[in-house]
Amino acid sequence: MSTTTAARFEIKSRSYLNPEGRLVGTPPAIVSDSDLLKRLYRMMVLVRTFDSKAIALQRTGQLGTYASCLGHEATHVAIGAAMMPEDVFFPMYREYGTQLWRGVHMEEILAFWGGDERGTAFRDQPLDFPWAVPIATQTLHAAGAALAFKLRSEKRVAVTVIGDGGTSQGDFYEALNAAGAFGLPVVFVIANNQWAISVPLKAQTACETLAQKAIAAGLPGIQVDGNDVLAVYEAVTEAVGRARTGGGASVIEALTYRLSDHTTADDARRYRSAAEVEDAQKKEPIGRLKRLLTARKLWSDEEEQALIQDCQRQVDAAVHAYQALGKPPRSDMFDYTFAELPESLQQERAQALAEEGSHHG
Amino acid sequence: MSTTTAARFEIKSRSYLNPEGRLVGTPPAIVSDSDLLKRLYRMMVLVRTFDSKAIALQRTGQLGTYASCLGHEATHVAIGAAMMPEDVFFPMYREYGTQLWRGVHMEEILAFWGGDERGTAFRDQPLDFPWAVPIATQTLHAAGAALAFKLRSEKRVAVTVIGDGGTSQGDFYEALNAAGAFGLPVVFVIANNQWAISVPLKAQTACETLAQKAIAAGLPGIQVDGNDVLAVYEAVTEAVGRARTGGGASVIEALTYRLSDHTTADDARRYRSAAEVEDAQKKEPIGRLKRLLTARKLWSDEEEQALIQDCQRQVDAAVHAYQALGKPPRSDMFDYTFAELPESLQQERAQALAEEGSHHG
Amino acid sequence: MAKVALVEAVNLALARALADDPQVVLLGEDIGMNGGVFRATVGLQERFGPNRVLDTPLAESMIAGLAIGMAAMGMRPVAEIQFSGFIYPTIDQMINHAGRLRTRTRGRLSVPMVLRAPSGAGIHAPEHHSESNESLFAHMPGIRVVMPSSPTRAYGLLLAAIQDPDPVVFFEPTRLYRLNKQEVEDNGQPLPLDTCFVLREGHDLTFVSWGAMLHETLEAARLLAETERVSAEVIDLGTLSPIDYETILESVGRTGRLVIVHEAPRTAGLGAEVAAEVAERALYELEAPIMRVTGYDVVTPFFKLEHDFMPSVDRIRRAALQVLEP
Amino acid sequence: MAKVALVEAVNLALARALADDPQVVLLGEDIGMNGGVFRATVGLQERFGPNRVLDTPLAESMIAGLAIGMAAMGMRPVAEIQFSGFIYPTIDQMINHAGRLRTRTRGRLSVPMVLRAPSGAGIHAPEHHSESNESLFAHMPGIRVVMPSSPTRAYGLLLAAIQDPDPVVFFEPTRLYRLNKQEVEDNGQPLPLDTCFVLREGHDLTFVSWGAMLHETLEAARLLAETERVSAEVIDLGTLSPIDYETILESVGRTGRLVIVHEAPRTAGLGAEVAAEVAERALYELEAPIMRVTGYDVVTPFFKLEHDFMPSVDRIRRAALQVLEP
Ligand SMILES: Cc1ncc(C[n+]2csc(CCOP(=O)(O)OP(=O)(O)O)c2C)c(N)n1
Ligand SMILES: Cc1ncc(C[n+]2csc(CCOP(=O)(O)OP(=O)(O)O)c2C)c(N)n1
Ligand SMILES: [Mg+2]
Ligand SMILES: [Mg+2]
Repeated sequence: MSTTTAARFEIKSRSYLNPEGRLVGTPPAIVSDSDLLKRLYRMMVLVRTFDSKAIALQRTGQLGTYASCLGHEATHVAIGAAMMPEDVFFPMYREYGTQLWRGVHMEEILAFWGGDERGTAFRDQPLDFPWAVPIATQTLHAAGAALAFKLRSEKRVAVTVIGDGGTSQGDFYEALNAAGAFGLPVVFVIANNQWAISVPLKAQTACETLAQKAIAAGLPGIQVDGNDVLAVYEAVTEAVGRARTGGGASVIEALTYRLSDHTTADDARRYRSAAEVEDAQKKEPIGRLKRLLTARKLWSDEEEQALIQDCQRQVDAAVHAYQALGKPPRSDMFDYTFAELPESLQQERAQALAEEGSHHG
Repeated sequence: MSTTTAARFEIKSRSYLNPEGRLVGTPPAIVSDSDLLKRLYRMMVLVRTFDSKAIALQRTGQLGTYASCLGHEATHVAIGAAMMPEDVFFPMYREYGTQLWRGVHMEEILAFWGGDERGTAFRDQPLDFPWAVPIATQTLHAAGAALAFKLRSEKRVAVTVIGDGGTSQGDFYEALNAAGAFGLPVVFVIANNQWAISVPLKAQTACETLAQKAIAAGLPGIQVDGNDVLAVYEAVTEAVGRARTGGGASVIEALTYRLSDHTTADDARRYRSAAEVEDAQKKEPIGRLKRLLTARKLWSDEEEQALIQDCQRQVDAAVHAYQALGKPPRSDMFDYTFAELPESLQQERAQALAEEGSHHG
Repeated sequence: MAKVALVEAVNLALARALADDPQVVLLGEDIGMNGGVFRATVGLQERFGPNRVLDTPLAESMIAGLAIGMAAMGMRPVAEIQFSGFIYPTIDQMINHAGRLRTRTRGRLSVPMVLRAPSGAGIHAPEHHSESNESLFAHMPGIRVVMPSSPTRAYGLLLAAIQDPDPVVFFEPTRLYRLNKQEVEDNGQPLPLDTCFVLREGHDLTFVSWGAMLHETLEAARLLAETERVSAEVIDLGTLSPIDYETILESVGRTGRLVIVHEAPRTAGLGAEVAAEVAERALYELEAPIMRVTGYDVVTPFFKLEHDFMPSVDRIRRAALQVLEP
Repeated sequence: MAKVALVEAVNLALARALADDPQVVLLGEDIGMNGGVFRATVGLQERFGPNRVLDTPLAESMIAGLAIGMAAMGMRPVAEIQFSGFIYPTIDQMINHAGRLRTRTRGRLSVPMVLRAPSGAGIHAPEHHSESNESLFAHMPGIRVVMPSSPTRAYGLLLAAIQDPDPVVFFEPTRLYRLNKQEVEDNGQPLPLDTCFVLREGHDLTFVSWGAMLHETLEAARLLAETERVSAEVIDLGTLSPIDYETILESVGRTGRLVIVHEAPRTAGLGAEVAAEVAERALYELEAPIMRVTGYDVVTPFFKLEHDFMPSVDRIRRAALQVLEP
């Protein structure tokens, strides 16, 4: 025969909790785990409280440029919830929901954006990577960690998040391909928030879905409603489970929307319409989960009030801790460059400290 | 609905001329163009004659490391034939069939592998890029050239070739994605010869086909029998035509086999079985085209004899021209670094020439 | 003639080049409707259209590679890298192709592209946004490296870079983007790429610096004159590769003392190159050791410590006093 | 004790490290069944299995990135880059991550990886296979750069690089891979990464060089002694970053003359760094200009001209005579 079919692929898309907070189709098991649903909700509210406070700090000159996670809460928090403590997370730069779930502290996040390396020490989360600002580079670290797990026969999984813009980078593709070729326990979550700063998805790629990027590496790819915490949780749980049991890597595209400016240094009104944002606002993740909880009588106004107060308190405490940090010692700049400071750096260090001692810096 | 289908893809595979030289299915129009068929055949024989001579030169210390194209002749020659003169070709390093078709001279190819930049001057082919040894980098140049054509509304197409190993590089993927995003007139041909030096395809990627890499960029991808000159010619002609008329980029995976060592510096017996090579030998492209021509009474033993002699004569002439080249002047090393030599380089140049004049180099 | 800041001078030069030469095309991330994250390309897409000012997908190796292909086909692409720490993926394309397509085609093809990139610390930016990496590019044959230190020079040098028949990496010191305004005549006149600029004449010692550090260097020179009666010559390298050594050697020949100031880490920084060349060609004219005042050999710290990393006016002044010690 | 060539010494060190530490894993292109294109890893996959010696897909940024992830999880990956011109895609991962994961986690995570790569010309190799790019890596904070110049040093320095808690870029001069054999005791003993090696003692002038150029430098020193009665000290930098200046300064303090020899292009080459530091710290001890004998500022030519590009024994000798002129 002259023409045959060499391969066929299908990208599925999943969504259970619609913007109105109603369940559609057959929801996954998690829907009956009320405790987990409430924990997810609480964390989503906490992270949003934190987020708006961080923006306020930046606006008042108390923080550097800050990347908001507004609108991404379901995706980020569900990833954290679906991972095991011994797994390792490789973030980009706005996955505070995942990080808080895994034990990173709010004051550490603030310190990072406040220009202070001490924010990367993660005192209660020794395993996870710090933020990766150079887009897509972290996906290779995740694949590398997964390779270590596989070679050492550890039942651990590396999970990484990348943006829609990030999927255009060669590193992302190289990571996917390596994950496929080596059969690695790694999960790639694409947080498709429709924009890479000012570049809309359709200018980023000719692809209809980003999940289909998986096909180029021979990996399974799936699309989920990234504002539906149930769908994200289910997809990541499945992917992490598969990875842990030797089933290899997968790609999850979580469809969400960046409701904020790209960072506080950005003004999104320059390049996108208010109407589009308003529309996206209607699909945001926290309201819909609250509606589900409320409808199921799992959540009351009193609980909501208590939660808001609790979040506020936690955020305030974090802000105080951050503000109390002060400036790190000048010597810090040298002391983490190598395990042991080489001779030439000892000299530079001594000189720098001596100069600090003298009256001008 | 909770689960929907977001996208579906299919990779087709085409083959018309089977290893026995018999036509299968409905062959493309080119099959009735006897002249073209004969031109293709002649070029395939010429390039194979050249190839074995080049290997002989290397073995006798008259050439540096050389990358043979043995087994790739149908793919390479068909690409050349399907392109227009005003199109631009971006080779990797073994597409002599394409290059000879487009006016590159055999002595230029020899000069390149003989360590002489003058081989890259392409005196009768001013447009095409020289060989790209850093794997996959050329695919971005092709996309860039296509972008220039598009922006200037020129009806020209960029065509590039990459290997199976090359498809693992980020640059390749970035080129595909750019081609999709900008809708560029570029054709990516993957010469899948099953090996990247010692790395077999299955260790390179988990993909079932390499054509499916196209899906990650939203491009059409197709697989063809790369040893079937009809199938390659048809696919490239279609793709080039589509690109020329505003239809954008495409990816063609040509399935072939590297019958030789990777280069003359390699010994493939270290990593692959003789049986595998023997098997592949049965599917090589030149014999099958000859069988078709013979069966159709388009080719006689006399013509074959004449062709062999003619090829031998041409190759010998090229070898003589190459051998007569001698060493380039030392000044050449400087003179093409910038359009005009900066002061500091003028000094280095003068010094280098003065030292050459003095008794030791 | 309006007073403009450095970033506006860049914008003026880009607009001028777009207007004068239809082969000039800008490409980069967020340079179109958004006008660039530093606003260097603001208004240009509106004015010249989306076929002249292109937003690209997010991939730096791609940006460099596309520009090479375009340039080889006769265009004059001016590509923007968004922040200094994201230029590294271009290195392979720049060193393996941009800098050598001319030589590896015996002059048949060439790469008249410009790669614009921000450079340096001091603006309280996030991680990876404050690097100085000019020395990596200065080591690449076939590539010019340029860094302006004022609006006028930004305008003239950028025009020259765009008109240059070979690849130019053009670093823009972000700290100077809005620091001072200057009258810039938008006259389409390029400045030469083969000469340093003497920003201040003097006879006691020579400062060589480039980019944003000239700000501190000039201030140090002013203070030295004011408080120590030291007359310092200040040379702006301008084109960092190939270097115009004549100007430097002539100056050091007069002053006998050289202090080099740059922000990048010390080891294998470009200051070493200047010092080495002077130590070879003018050793007998030197009356004191050549000093380098540079960033330390550490990762550019997050912004709380960035000023502890960058050479301060005081460090520069003290180095000068040290080489002036009898 | 067998006499082995440099490439065999590399193989011995790799085997030793694989045997001694289960966290050591080799990865790279064609290093497994094929044993590496230069045969540096021959027999290792057979001996240690495919979980210790991994053939990777063809992607250098990936190789570096995977190694970083593995190293951060406590492994000791030793990654091979196949030829010198293909190391550039690793630069982003090396400078933005490998060299700074320790500082950007306050010591919580670290990257004890080795990136092995061939270096230099002189073996009649194809285009892009003959580059010398050590200076780019020497400019990166948090990364050690090492280049051995003999089988013994290759063995000891590679073991040290693998044991080092921080990233090391380990350049192997391909021209020396099979040039000379030496007795190498496979005793698992690392050599220090914080010191130069004095290969020849002398009192008239100091040569500083590294990698394959030491071959020509030692030959020049021998000729100078034989025909000119000049006693030249020859220092092998060994670890190119951070540099051990004590040894160099001590030597220049005695000889008063310094000639630096390297193969990489001159501008912003690592020779500049050595010259600059000496010109700052030992100017008053210098009795002659510091000379650099280097590759020219051109693209490494195809092999017909590679010996015209590389410093020859004669160029080195003449530079020495020049600094010795009264
Ligand atoms: C390699 C690199 N290039 C450019 C940037 C500048 N930059 C920061 S975020 C961003 C857009 C990222 O978009 P996306 O991947 O969709 O993630 P999002 O910010 O939307 O979550 C860009 C271009 C960067 N950080 N790294
Ligand atoms: C960036 C880069 N890395 C490594 C190499 C060394 N190398 C040359 S050819 C080759 C294998 C290429 O395999 P493939 O892409 O399948 O092409 P083929 O040689 O089989 O035609 C390798 C690894 C290179 N030339 N460039
Ligand atoms: Mg996005
Ligand atoms: Mg192949």
